[in-house]
Amino acid sequence: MSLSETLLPVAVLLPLGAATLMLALAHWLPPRLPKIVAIFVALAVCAICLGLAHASLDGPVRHWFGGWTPDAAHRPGVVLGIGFQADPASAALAAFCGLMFSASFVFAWGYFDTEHAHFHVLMLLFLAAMVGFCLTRDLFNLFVWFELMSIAAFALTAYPLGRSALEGAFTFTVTNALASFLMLAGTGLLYARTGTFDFATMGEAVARTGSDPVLTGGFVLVAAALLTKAAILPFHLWLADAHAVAPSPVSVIFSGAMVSLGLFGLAKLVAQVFSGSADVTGLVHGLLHGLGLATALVAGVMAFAQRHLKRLLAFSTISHLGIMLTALSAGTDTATAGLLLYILGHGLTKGALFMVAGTLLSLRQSADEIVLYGQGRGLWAPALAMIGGGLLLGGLPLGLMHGATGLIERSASAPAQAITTLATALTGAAILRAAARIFLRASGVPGPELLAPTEREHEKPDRPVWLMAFPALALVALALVPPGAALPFLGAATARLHDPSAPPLALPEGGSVNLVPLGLTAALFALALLRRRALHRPARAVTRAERAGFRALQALHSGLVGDYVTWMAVGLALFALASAL
Amino acid sequence: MSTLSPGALPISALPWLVAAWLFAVGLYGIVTSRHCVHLVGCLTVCQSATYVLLLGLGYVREAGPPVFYDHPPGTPAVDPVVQALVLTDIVVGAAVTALLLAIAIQVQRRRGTLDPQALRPLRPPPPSAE
Amino acid sequence: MTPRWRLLLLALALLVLAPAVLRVALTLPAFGAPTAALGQTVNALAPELRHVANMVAAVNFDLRGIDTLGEECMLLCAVTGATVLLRGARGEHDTARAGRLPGRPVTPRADATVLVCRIFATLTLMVGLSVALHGMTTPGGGFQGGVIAASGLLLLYLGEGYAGWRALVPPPVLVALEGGGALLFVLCAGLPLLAGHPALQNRLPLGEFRDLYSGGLMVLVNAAVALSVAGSFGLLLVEFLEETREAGDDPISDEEDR
Amino acid sequence: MTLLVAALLLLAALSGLLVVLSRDPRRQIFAMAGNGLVLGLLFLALQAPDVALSEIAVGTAVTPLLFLAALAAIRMDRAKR
Repeated sequence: MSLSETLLPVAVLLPLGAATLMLALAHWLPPRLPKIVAIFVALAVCAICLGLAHASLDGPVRHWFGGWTPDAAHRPGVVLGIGFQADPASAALAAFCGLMFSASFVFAWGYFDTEHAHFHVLMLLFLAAMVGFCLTRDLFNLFVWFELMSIAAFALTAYPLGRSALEGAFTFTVTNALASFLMLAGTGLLYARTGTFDFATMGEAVARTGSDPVLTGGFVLVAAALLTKAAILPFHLWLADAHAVAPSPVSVIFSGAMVSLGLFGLAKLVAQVFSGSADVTGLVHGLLHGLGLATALVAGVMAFAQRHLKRLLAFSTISHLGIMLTALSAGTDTATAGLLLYILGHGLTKGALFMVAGTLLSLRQSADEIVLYGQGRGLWAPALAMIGGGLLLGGLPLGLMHGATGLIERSASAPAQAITTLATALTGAAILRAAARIFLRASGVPGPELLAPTEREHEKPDRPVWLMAFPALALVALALVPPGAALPFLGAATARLHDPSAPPLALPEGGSVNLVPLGLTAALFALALLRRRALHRPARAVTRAERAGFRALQALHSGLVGDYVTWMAVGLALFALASAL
Repeated sequence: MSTLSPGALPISALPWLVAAWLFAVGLYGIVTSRHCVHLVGCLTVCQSATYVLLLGLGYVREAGPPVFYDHPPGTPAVDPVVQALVLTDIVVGAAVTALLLAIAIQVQRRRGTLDPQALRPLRPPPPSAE
Repeated sequence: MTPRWRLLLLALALLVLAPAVLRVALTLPAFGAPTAALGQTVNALAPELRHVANMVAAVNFDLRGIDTLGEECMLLCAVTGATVLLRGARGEHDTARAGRLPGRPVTPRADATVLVCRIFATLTLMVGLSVALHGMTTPGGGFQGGVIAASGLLLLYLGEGYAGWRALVPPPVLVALEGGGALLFVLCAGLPLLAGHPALQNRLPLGEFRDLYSGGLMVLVNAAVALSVAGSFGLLLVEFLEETREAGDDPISDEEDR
Repeated sequence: MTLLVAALLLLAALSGLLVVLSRDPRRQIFAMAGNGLVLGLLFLALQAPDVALSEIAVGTAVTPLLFLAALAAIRMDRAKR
C-alpha cells in the first residue's frame, strides 16, 4: 500500500481514537489537555485530507477495510467489504471540515472549562463522522456516518441546557431521527434491487435496471433524508431552531459544514449511483430545482425579518443552501464546480459570522440586534468580520463565493438567476442591517423583524476577545482568496466526482464582474435603515399588509414539532407526485 | 401499472405494507401527540418499521437462520447482511431514545410542561420592545 | 397551524403517498425470494474464509466492521449526551460525585430478597457474558451480551439499595469501560495499518470452526463491543435511575465528597 | 409465506397501533413492551435470532425501563410544582 492509501482510514480513525481515549480517561485528564489535543487532531485531519486531495489528483485513492477488495468474492458485482475512496472533491471537503473544526476549537477556548472533556469528545466524534461521510463509497456506511453526525449534533445542541436549547434539540432530534429512518429504508430498498452497497457497483446495477419504482423510491427516501439535513423546503423547518440555540462554536460547524455536506452527499450519489436512471435525473432537474428556488426565496425573506442574530444567520444558511441546490439540480459540470466552490466560500463566511454572534453573546450578553443597538462599539475586530461576511454573502465581487456564483449562473435560466440574486441580496442586507445597528448605531425604525421570535441568553463571558476574533477574521480572509487560483484543482475535482478516471475539466476563467447583487443588497440595506414610522394612511396600510405577510410566514416556522413532521410528510408527497407525473 | 388493480394484491407484499403502516401510524402519533414522552414512544414505532422492512427484504422461504452451528455451512439460509444492519441499529435506537428522554426530563424542569403544542424554541419578543 | 389543520394536511400527504408506496411494494422482489446476491455470497464464503458459524457476526465484526465502529460511536455519543444533560442539570460538574452519593436512606430489605437479587444479578451477568462470548458460533454477540450484562445492574439495585449499588458500580469506571471498549475497537482497526496491512485486517489465527475461539480478530472486536455496550448501557441506567430520586433526599456532606 | 409469519406481521401492525393510541404515557410503556415482544417473535420467525435477541433485550427490557425512569422523574418534578 502506498502512503496515501494507508493514511486514508487514518483521517477517520485518528479523531475516533482521540475521542474514545479522552472519554476513557475523562475522569483523570487535566482540564486543558482535551482542548489542545482537539485542536491538533483537527489540524492533523485537515493536513491528512489535504495530502489525500493532492494525491488523488493522480487518480482516486482507495482503501478496502479488512482487505475485502471487490474481487475478494470472485464474483462480479458482489462487493463483500466497505471501501473508502478519496477523490479530489471529497478529500478537499474533508480537509475543509478539519479546518472549520480547528477554527471552532480555537474560538471555543475557555467556553467549556468546567466540563469533563465531554464537549471535545462529542466534537471529535462529529468530525470523524463528517470526514467518513465525505470519504466513503458505500451507501450503508454513508448512512452510518450520517447518523453519527446527527447524534453528535443532537447532543451538542442540547449542551447549554437552556430552555430554548432543549426545545430546539428536541425538535431537531425528532425530525432528523425520522430522516435517518427514511434513509435506512431507502438504503434497504436500493440493496434489495441492486444487491450491493458499493457506489460504483450500485451505479452499474442502476444503469442496467433502467426505470424501476423501487430504485426511484429508494432514491426519494435517501434524498429526503439528505435534504432534511441540508434544510431544503419543506424539510428545512428544524434548522432555524437548532442553529439558533446551539452553542456558537457548534453553530459554526452546523452552518459552515454539516448542512452543506448533506447536499454534497446528494450530489455524489446523483453523480456516481443514479446517473444512469432517467427517472432520478428527471426528479433532480425538475422538482429539486423548484425546491431550491423556493427555499432560497422563502428563507431569504425570513432572514430579512429576523432580529435574533443567530436565527437570522440560520435562515441565511437555508437560503444559500437553496441556491446550492439549484446548482446541484442544474447538473452541468460548471454548475457542479460552482457548487463545490460555493460550499467552501459559504462555509467560511457563515462560520465567521456565527463566531461574531458568539462573541456578542459572550461579551454583550445578547444576540438580539434591537437589544444590542449600539452596544458593539469598540469591538472593531468582530465588526470588521461581520461587515466583511455580510458583504461577501451579499454579492461582493471578490472571493470564493463570487467565483462560485459566476460558475453557477452560467447554466441558470434568467428567472432562476433573478430569484437567487434576490435571495443573496436579502440575506446580505439583513446581516449588514444588523451590523450597522449593533456596531455603528445606525437606526431606522424596525420593520417586520420587530415581530420575530427572540430569546434572552448569553454565553460564557470572560473569554479573551482576540481568541474569538482571530478565527473569525481568518475565515473571512480565507473566503476572500481569489477563486482563480483554485480553478485547475476545481476542474479536476468536478470531473472526478462523476468518473474517477476522467481528465480534468477546463473551467472558464472568471467571467464579468457582476455588481447587480451588491447593488440590490445596498438598496435593501438602505431601505431597512431609512425606514421611518408610518404616519400617513397609505403608508400604514402598506405596513399592515407587510406585517400580515411576514406574520403568516413566521407562523409557518412555528417551532412545533408536529408541524415540522407534517411538512416532512408533505415533502415526501411532493416527491411522490413528481415521480408519478 | 397494470398490477395496481386492488383485487390482485399479492400476499407477498404484506411485510412491506406492514412496514409502511407502522411508519404512517408512528407519524400520526407524533403529529397528534400531546405529551413528549408519548411522542418518543411513537418515534420508536416509526423506527420499528425500518426493521420490519429490512428483515423482510432478507427473508428466504424455507431457509434457516444464517448461523451454521446446527446446520452445516451450505444449507439454505436467509440474508445475514440486513440482519447485521438491523442488529446494531436497534442498540443505537435505544440510545437515541434515551437521549430524547433526557431532553424531555430537562424540558419538564425548565418549562413545567411537556405538551409539544406549548413548546417552541424561541419566543415572540416581549411587548416592551415596541 | 391548528391541530385539526395539521391532521388534515398529514392525511392528505399520506393519501398522496399511498399509491406510490403500493407501487413500490408490488415491484419489490416477492417476500421470501430476495434477489440480492451479497447475502448468499456471504453465507457461501464466510464460514470457510473466517471459520465462524454466525454469519451475522462475520458481517458485523469483519466484513463490515467499520460500520459497527461507527454504530459503536453513535452509542457513545448518545450516552455521553444523555449523561451531560442529566448531570449538568443536577449541578454535578464533577463526575466523581455522581459515583459516591452516601447517606441515602436505605429501605430495609429482607435478607431473602437481597440474596435472590444477588443470585439473579450474578446469573444475568453470566448469561450476558456467555451470550457475548459465544457470539461467533451461536446467535448473540457483544451487542446483546453487553445489554444483558448491563441490565443485571438493575437487579443489583433492587437487592442492594441505592448506597450499596452506587458503591458497586461507580460511573467513572463505567465511562472508562465505555470509552476503553471503543478505543480497543479503534486500535483493532488502526494497528494493522502500522504493519502495512489494510485497516481492520484479520491477521490473527482464525481458530477452529464452531470453536469458542474462532474468527481471529473478530473475537477481540466482539469483546471490545461487549465492554463498550455494557459500559454505555450501565451508565445510562445509572444516570436515569439517579433522576428518580428526590434531589433533597440525601444532602451530600462536603467532607465525604472530597 | 407461512401463516405464522403473516400472523406475527399483522400482530406487529396492531401492537404498533396500540403504542400510538395509548395516549397515557404510563400505559404506553406496557404497549411498548408488548410491541417489543411481538417484534422479537416476528424476527425469530423471520430466521433472525440475533436480531430477535437484541430486540427482546432492548425493546422489552431496557427501553421501557428508561421510559419508566423518565416518567418517574417527570412526576416528581410535577409534584414539586
